[in-house]
Amino acid sequence: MEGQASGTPFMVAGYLITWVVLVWYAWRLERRFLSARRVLPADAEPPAGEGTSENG
Amino acid sequence: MTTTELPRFKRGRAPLLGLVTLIILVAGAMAGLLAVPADALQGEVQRLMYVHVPAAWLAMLAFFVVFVMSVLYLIQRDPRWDLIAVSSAEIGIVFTALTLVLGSLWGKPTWGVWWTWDPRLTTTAIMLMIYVGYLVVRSFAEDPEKRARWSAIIGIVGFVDVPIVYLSVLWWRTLHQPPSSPRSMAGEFVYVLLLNVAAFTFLYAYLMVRRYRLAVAERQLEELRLSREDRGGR
Amino acid sequence: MSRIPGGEPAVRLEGIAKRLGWTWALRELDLEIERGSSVVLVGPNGAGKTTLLRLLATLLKPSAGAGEVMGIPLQRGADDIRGRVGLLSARGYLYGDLTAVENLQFAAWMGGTRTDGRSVRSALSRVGLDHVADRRAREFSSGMQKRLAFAALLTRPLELVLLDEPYASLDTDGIRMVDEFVGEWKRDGRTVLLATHRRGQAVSGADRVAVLQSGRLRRFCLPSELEPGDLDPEEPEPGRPESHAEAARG
Amino acid sequence: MNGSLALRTWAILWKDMLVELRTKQSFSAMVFFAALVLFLFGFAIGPDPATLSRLGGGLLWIAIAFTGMLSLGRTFQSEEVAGGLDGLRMYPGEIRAIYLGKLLANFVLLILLEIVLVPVAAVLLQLEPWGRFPLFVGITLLGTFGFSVIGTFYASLTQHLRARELMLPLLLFPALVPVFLGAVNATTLALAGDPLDRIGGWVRLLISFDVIFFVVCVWIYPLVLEE
Repeated sequence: MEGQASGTPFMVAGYLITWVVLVWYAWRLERRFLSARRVLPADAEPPAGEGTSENG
Repeated sequence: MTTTELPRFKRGRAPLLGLVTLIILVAGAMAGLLAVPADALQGEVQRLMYVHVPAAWLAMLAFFVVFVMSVLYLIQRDPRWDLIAVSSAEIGIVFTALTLVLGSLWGKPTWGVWWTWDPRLTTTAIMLMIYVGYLVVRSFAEDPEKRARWSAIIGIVGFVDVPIVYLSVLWWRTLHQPPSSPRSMAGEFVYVLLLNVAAFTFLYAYLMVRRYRLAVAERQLEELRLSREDRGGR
Repeated sequence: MSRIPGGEPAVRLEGIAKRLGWTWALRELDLEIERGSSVVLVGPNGAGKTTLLRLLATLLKPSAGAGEVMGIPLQRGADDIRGRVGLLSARGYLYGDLTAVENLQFAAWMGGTRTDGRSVRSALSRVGLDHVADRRAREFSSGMQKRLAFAALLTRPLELVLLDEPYASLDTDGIRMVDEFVGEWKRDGRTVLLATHRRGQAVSGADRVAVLQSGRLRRFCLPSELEPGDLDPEEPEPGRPESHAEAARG
Repeated sequence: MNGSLALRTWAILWKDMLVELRTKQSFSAMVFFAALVLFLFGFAIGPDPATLSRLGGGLLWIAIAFTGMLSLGRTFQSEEVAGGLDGLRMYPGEIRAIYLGKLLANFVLLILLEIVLVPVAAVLLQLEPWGRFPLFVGITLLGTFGFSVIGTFYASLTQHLRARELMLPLLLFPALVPVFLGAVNATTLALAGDPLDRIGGWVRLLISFDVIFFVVCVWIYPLVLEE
């Protein structure tokens, strides 16, 4: 097949994209979590009045 | 009363899991890139299989988890199942999209086209649309209970639909030309592929832990904001 | 009516709470209503009157707590409860493109009675609408629509009648009609729960008055035992008003 | 109890058909819209009769799907005008009657649409459905039923969402792929005379889809309307 020579860049691109997506997604999860955490009080109480759960 | 009792996250074992995942991932990539020879027919591009197939596997696993969690949620109505489901759906969408891109990159040099109406490819694309619908519905529903219930229903109906979609596209294709499929492989190729599948399974576990933590935090945030509005608003 | 056995109360609620969207429309509500009695439910807008009626009609599932209607548990027996309970909603649920007769025919069928036109027309004449039986509901005034919604209740055999703001948009004749129906239902041994924010006439005729405020039962007593503050709570609503909760349902 | 389920299903069908009959213009508008879609296809594809009749089955089903989408959105909006679905939910017995009634109403309405649309399509696209007419009718019924089963379900699910006009097609069209493929291919084969006798597989696909989704949707429906 003519793929022998011309296929390599596609392969490299595939691996690169995979790793970029992985790192990007993991990093984004971390960022989103940290920014949510910053707004939450240190140990967020559940909203008043709705204290503890009954059905687990 | 019945609000979410959501877990608090302390410094857990997630970093360890992350480290293990990273090691296996790197090992898998090295094995795929260096340890095995290039395919006799397709050449270097065939190495894409070691990421393409595991990514597809991860996506299927993620959507299966969405299905199971949706059923569990509808039976038990525990908000945690809903948060696990949405976490899994989002990860599944990321990896479905990745699978499609990788398939496209693989398809161009081997088939000569970026896209072909191959049953697997087509079904994957439709699956992506189904679960994007799942996420979009969630963004349009404000009531957390309804959001959870409606998306759980979509998670179930969508999952039932996927095999039927696959079957229908398969039939549709066989009418025109036989579906293309990877040739059977032997020996070392299989081991390397299995190693990469294992790596992506670990990756799924790690991302789920992180995404679920985020889902809980966002949910707490939402609850907090609205209860403040409730008290202070009027 | 002999077909209604004595024994358990018409309504029994224990620790009922209902969350609509992000607000608690009902909180820790305990309530027991005897069979064959009439209860008037009062309270400002947003106190949870409509939510309570919808919950008793099994249109809402309680978020917490337990309850029985006619001895049937709310959680499991919803399909049966709906066979014994009728709700007159402020919204009417009438189809403008259908005539009065057709609206009633539909209500009767949906209630499970294979009715002929005769019983439908007799229900219409009881609410004083027989002269417009074949006109479309769209052309009716709001008072006439209210009467038509009342007639829909009459097509079904009911043990508990829930009336949400039945007096709204009715003329004096209509108001008298409502009171007569309530009296008649009571004589038949049925239970009536009537929510209104107009006090006066309805309250004094009732067996019991339930005062709701912010989703809690503030008082449940004889009409004579009401205290001045009960009907006119001065303090503003801490919870979000019901209109918001209703909007959030969407 | 089953008798009353049938009675209430019938009541909803009767009521919706009566409302439809009273507001004739909406049905005419539907027919007109479907014909318009066919016309646009004609312009897009060009006047070559061979091409038109080869694509005829697909075009016909696209027109049906688009028009059906619009009418699905209306089924539950009419309840909203009357005061909301509580008006149907407050009656005794199983909630499923609402789904069954609305499903049948949508199905009947679409069939009525198709009765008008098929002759129009036959003329505009130069189709010849008359050769194997019973088969053609059977396929159309199966496809329309599948469309109604899942369409009614998702219309009910999305009716309280913001942006429901957008959400309904977004959920519906991916889920519809099997019905669409089955109906289009079976119809095309039926129109072409099916020389290789391949139509059976598509008909079986349509039947399986209809049965599976009918069961799933009926079973799960009470959860959709819960409050």
